[in-house]
Amino acid sequence: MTGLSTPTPAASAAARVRALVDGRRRFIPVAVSGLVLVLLFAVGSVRYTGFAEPQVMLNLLVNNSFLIVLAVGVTFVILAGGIDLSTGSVLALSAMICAWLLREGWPPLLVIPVALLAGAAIGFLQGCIIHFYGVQPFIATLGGMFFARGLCYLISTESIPITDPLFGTLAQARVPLPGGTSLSLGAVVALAAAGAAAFVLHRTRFGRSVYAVGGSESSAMLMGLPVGRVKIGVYTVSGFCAALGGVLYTLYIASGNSLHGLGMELDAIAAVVIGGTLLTGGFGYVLGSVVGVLTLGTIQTILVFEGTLSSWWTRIVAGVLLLVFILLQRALAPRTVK
Amino acid sequence: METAAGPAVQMSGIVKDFPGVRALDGAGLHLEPGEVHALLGENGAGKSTLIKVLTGVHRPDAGSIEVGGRPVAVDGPQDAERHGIATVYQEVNLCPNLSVAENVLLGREPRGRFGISPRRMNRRAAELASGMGLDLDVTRALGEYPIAVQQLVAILRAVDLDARVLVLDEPTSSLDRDEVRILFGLVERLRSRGVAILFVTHFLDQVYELCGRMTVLRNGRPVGTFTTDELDQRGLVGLMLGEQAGELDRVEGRAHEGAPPPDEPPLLHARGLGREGGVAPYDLDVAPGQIVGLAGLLGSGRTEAVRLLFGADRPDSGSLEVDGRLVSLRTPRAPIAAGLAYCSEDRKAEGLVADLSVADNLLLAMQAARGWMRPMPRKARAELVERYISALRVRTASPDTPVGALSGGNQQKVLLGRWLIMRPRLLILDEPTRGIDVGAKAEVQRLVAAEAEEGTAVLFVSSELEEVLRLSHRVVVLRDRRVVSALDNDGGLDVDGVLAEIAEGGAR
Amino acid sequence: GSGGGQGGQGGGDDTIVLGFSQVGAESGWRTANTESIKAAADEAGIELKFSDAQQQQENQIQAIRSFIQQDVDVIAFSPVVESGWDTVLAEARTAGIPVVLTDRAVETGQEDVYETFLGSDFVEEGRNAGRYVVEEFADSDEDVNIVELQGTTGSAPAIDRKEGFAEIIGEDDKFEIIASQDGDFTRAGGQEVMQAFLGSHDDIDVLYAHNDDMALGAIESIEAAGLKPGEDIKIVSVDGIKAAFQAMAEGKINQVVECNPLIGPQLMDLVEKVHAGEEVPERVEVEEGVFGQDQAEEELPNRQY
Amino acid sequence: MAAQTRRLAWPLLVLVGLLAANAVATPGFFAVTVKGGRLYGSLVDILHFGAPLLLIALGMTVVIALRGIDLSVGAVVAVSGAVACEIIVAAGDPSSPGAVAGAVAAALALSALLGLWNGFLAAVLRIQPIVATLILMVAGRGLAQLITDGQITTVTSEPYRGIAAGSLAAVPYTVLMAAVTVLVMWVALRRTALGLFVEAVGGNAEAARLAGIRATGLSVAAYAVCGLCAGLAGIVISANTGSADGNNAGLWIELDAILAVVIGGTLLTGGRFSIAGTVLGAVIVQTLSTTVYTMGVPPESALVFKAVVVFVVCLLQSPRFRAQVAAPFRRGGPPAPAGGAGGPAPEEEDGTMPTATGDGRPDPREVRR
Ligand SMILES: Nc1ncnc2c1ncn2[C@@H]1O[C@H](COP(=O)(O)OP(=O)(O)OP(=O)(O)O)[C@@H](O)[C@H]1O
Ligand SMILES: Nc1ncnc2c1ncn2[C@@H]1O[C@H](COP(=O)(O)OP(=O)(O)OP(=O)(O)O)[C@@H](O)[C@H]1O
Ligand SMILES: [Mg+2]
Ligand SMILES: [Mg+2]
Repeated sequence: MTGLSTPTPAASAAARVRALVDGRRRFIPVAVSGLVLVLLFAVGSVRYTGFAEPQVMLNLLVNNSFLIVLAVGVTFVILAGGIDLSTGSVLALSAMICAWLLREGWPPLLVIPVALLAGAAIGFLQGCIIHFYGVQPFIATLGGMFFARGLCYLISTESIPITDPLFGTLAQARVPLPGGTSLSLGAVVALAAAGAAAFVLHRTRFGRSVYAVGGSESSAMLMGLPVGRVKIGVYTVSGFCAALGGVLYTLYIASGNSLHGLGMELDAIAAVVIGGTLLTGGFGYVLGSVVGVLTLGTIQTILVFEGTLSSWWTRIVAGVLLLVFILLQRALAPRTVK
Repeated sequence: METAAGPAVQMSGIVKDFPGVRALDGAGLHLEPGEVHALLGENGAGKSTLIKVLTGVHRPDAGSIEVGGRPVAVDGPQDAERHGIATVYQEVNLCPNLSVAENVLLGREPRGRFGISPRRMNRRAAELASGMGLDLDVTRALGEYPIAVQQLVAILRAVDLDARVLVLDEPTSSLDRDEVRILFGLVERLRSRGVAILFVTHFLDQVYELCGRMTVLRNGRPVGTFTTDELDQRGLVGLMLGEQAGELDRVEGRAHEGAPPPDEPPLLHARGLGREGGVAPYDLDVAPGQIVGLAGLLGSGRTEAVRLLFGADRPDSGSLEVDGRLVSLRTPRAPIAAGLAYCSEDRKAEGLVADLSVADNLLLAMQAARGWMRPMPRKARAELVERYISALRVRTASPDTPVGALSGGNQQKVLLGRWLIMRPRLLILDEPTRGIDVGAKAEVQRLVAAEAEEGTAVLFVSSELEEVLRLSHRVVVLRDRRVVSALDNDGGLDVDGVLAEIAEGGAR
Repeated sequence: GSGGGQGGQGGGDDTIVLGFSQVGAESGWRTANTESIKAAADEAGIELKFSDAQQQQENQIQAIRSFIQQDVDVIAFSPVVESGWDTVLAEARTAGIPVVLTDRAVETGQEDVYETFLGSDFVEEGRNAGRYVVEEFADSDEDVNIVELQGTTGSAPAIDRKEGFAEIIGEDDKFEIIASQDGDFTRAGGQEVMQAFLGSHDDIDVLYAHNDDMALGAIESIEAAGLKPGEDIKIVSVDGIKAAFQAMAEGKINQVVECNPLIGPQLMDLVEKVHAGEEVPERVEVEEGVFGQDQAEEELPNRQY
Repeated sequence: MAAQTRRLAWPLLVLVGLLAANAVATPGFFAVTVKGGRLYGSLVDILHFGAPLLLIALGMTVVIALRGIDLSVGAVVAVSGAVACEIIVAAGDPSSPGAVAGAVAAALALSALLGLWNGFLAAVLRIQPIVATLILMVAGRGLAQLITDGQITTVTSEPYRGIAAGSLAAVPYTVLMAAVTVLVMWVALRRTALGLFVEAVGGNAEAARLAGIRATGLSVAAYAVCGLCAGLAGIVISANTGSADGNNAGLWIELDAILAVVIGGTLLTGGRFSIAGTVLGAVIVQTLSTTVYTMGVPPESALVFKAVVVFVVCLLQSPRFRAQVAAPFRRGGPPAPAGGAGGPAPEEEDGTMPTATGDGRPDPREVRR
């Protein structure tokens, strides 16, 4: 009656398919990223013996568990229109705190919460600086990056090995899967974190507000959403995730070292963006970030399996694979991202 | 809802300073439960600012606010909602990346066992929409809808808040008469439930139809509060505009006299221009000095049609000739070079660069046409800016003020000025009078008519049929994204005639 | 021998498959190290699977895992950092693949996770540099002011070379390190930090650089300050790259403590022995020396990198 | 413009503070002498070593103003130095000015080309800038090492070394080069309409396109200029040590450059930019590292020190922070503010905050509390 009625579904099947795709437009980038990842993997399997084994695929998760957790945290921040450069350093700091406190004889069950708390606290402080004082996220978290890394150095410039039996047990713990394969505890935790994040983002008010703030901060404010809480919240989540990544990293590597996770913040951001999340905020999925991490992991695996590349060709090929991935993604999903 | 004793809202002595301007200077407001109250004033008078002070977006420099008889310090929109104040702001302030349903229900989503239930949310939003006579796919992203629909969604959101006070800042600027009817019905229902409604608009007819009392602001100062019975339209305009009111008389009635110019070869000659999923291929001729109005309902494709002409969207069929010469429509650059100008309907997203100054925004198109190598000489620049600011009566602290700090109507004037400065041969105006006050609207209409008189061809899109009829020599009617007919406006045409054409034209 | 039974390439014929995980290519020293290993593998008829970790431990762990997956005969690697290898080394042992470490050792709580370690002793290198300084200033009874250009903060060579040096000069308190900063192992870093040292101290007697590149950078700054490197300020550095010998021949560096990257032949020898199941010593030192200005001229042609 | 100068006042204050701290720690800090026909002293060092950073930050400013970002500048630095050095080494006579000029030209051309490539990916194919340039960031260093065969190539060419070591009227070439680039950028952006176009496209790309500005072309050009600047910085860095280090040259300089740009008040969200701010930002960043060296901050606390200074600079730029810091002093002082009328004091202090208009960024979209 108002002339606003949507056009009646066109008769032709083609139109119906288009309508179907249309309605799910926002999933296209993620779907395409997943597809390209599968392609990449398929090429690897054809090329290298031993590549297509189930355990190799699972190892992608095992080897990148901490990066998945990092990327999950960064997803929150990027969705809210911010950026977090401190994650790599916070990961190192968390690992460092674990190693240091264990060496000091703290009980492991106390050490882990302390490390997580420290990460969340750094994230919280960054969030406060960004929200209350209007400091640009890039700078605030760059400062946080220096700060966390600096704290690592202050704790110790030397590597601290972890000999705690509980950490050892956790590190060795394997969740058996059919076909003689298994996942490490870290990988399971990472998947759980991703699942929890997806739940929070899609099924809670906080999560939806994250998208809203990313879509338009001033609108979100005028819509009566708690913008401040959301902004501080996402950085806290990111800090927490980085610290959790650090704990997983200690399981993986059994030591704290002030040089751990150098440049990992960029890997995390790249993974998120590769997964189809827009850096301008408000658009993307946790699943995409996981796909992004697996993509980076697959590229790394291909490089390892190649086995003949010199150091510089390794880098060039890594860049080229990234390019191929992105171009394929672009070609397969035209006109989805404005 | 508690039965509040005393006024729903009482603001008095509000002062608000922005750098360089005192936006409010002792302004006040008295809202009773169960009344529809108009807030009036010319562009930049301080209406939106007063509203933002009420909802806590701006903190007043002085003055007091009482809600439901109790003094309050409103601390932001969230707090305002807690005090029972729901607001639709002037610019659409929603999240384009979220679905329509979410925009309506964000912050109070229905929850199921596993957190928010999208199913229930969509159902609820669809109910609300259809309750307002809207048939929308609520799962689609809001950004996919044109601005008018977005405005309706904003209203839906506010209405659903179930508030004691509903503030509507120019809710009807993008709507056509059917939507306005629905909105009015809704407002009436709320009013009878005892909700106090504050209504800002530049359509005075709507004020007299809907409101009981009105408060007039001028230059941030209160002029007074009147009932609609004690003050007629003319008197109201006089109060709003002050000494300039006399000018209004000149644009009452038809903007131009006499018949359209004699049949010249068309300046603009479009054949089969169309775009898949946009507007069906159409033909259009516009002669120099001719004003062609585009009429149609919301979403009928007017905007899409004119965007093709300008290369704002790339057409996938058809051709455009200007003066017999083929114009490439890959980007707007060739059409601009051929003398076309396009004033977009969405000034926030497609028109102005909010961070740049008024002067820079005014001169942007001209500078782009001159190329980067030839910056405008400082003096010529200042002169032009000065001329157009005063010609369009842009209220700004200085030409260097960022355009984003201007009131909505003044922003619209700047956008219009950008293209008038170009002295185009064909001016495409998409809703150019959206949100500008009565005085300025008359001014714009006069300007358009004057331009046409001097030989500029004009394509005029407006949701206000009266305006279209008053200005154009010819009216092109669109429906369901196709051109259905073209009518000569030679005296025999009236609003009802066009409405009939919109409703059933092309059915032949 | 090759464990596992997934039909990898290693088991069947008698070419040995060696998986080698390199730290990266962060310096000329490292590149020479890589080249030497590749050339030696070629020579020895060993099939080399090479993987570059780009200075990241997790990449290296991943590489070792994939070597296990690909069922190589022997795994060798230069650890990025010393700790954190227990898990993956245990995996290698379970798969029955022997591991040889190069360049630096790992700290581990477990026994027998690797067969042998072939590499330099960074602490000893630091001591050697210290011994030079002590010797050089043996006759002087004035205070000796030393500035130190450290390697990347937190890296093993930086920590060890600092420690070894401090241990020797600490024996006499006329030696004092008046400034010590991170020069990041690069020429640019060395140059910039040295310039700042020169600005804030005007009584520098000795420069100790944790690697040659930083020393070379520092020489630029010393010259720009109008001083003579090697005379006004004595310079001792570690590594022994060609450019450093060149500078030493020109009298700009006084002492170079060699840290030899050309371990390829020694490594292949060990790999063959390990593969054959022979006994190997737990630790094999790389052959390296200490060179002064008098040897520079004659040693220069022998420098390969 | 007044607002802009006012905004730069606080970073300037931090710079002055840093310099003063240095002067206290090192008595001769401000001394500038002439050594070997060239100005010499800590202040000159800051400018000399800060020149590459400044060059990169200038290019980055334009890219950022256009809502982009370029992570590959560090890699381009490495490539540029590698190309120049390899060509010089391969030349018959490395010391001939002709060979050096050719090498530098080739390196700069390649850098611009790499920038163009970034621009193509980011602006034409519309890949998000951060990943688009990440590709070159990863592959570029490999390319540089491929060119140098993984070695640090040393050149012994007087003219090439002269690029960094030489001076004109005692002013080091590097400083002159940076100054000239600043001037060229300023003229190109502020004396023509380019700056306006950049700000328009960065502020609202769609509006700029509809106004007839070639947004895509502009962005591509900006990336190319950024590449060129990085290439020039690469030459300076490489000439400084007379060597090309594919792995380490310009490592992490992209972060420092972005930091400099942002300290200078340019928003990462695009739009308005400030060249003067970028210059100031770059000088602050460089002074910061020099301070660490001269004051003898131990390497393990250097990063914390840097973080603290970065936070101080940022926080000082926030009016709200200034108000909060000032509040206790003001309240303690004898002329207490006339209370009563406008509510509690702290609220009044930040009363201008919500629209951020008090500080030169009057953007109604950024309504913030
Ligand atoms: N954020 C701001 N910063 C600076 N000045 C502002 C800001 N918001 C509004 N102003 C100024 O305050 C005055 C009042 O503006 P306001 O938006 O309240 O007018 P209005 O009555 O709503 O006009 P319109 O009918 O055009 O919407 C104008 O002069 C405007 O320039
Ligand atoms: N109810 C609706 N459902 C879906 N899409 C709609 C609806 N109404 C409008 N649209 C969108 O509107 C576009 C056409 O609107 P356009 O803006 O061209 O119309 P218009 O006549 O200019 O209307 P307006 O007055 O809103 O500017 C179509 O592309 C369509 O996607
Ligand atoms: Mg208004
Ligand atoms: Mg329209």
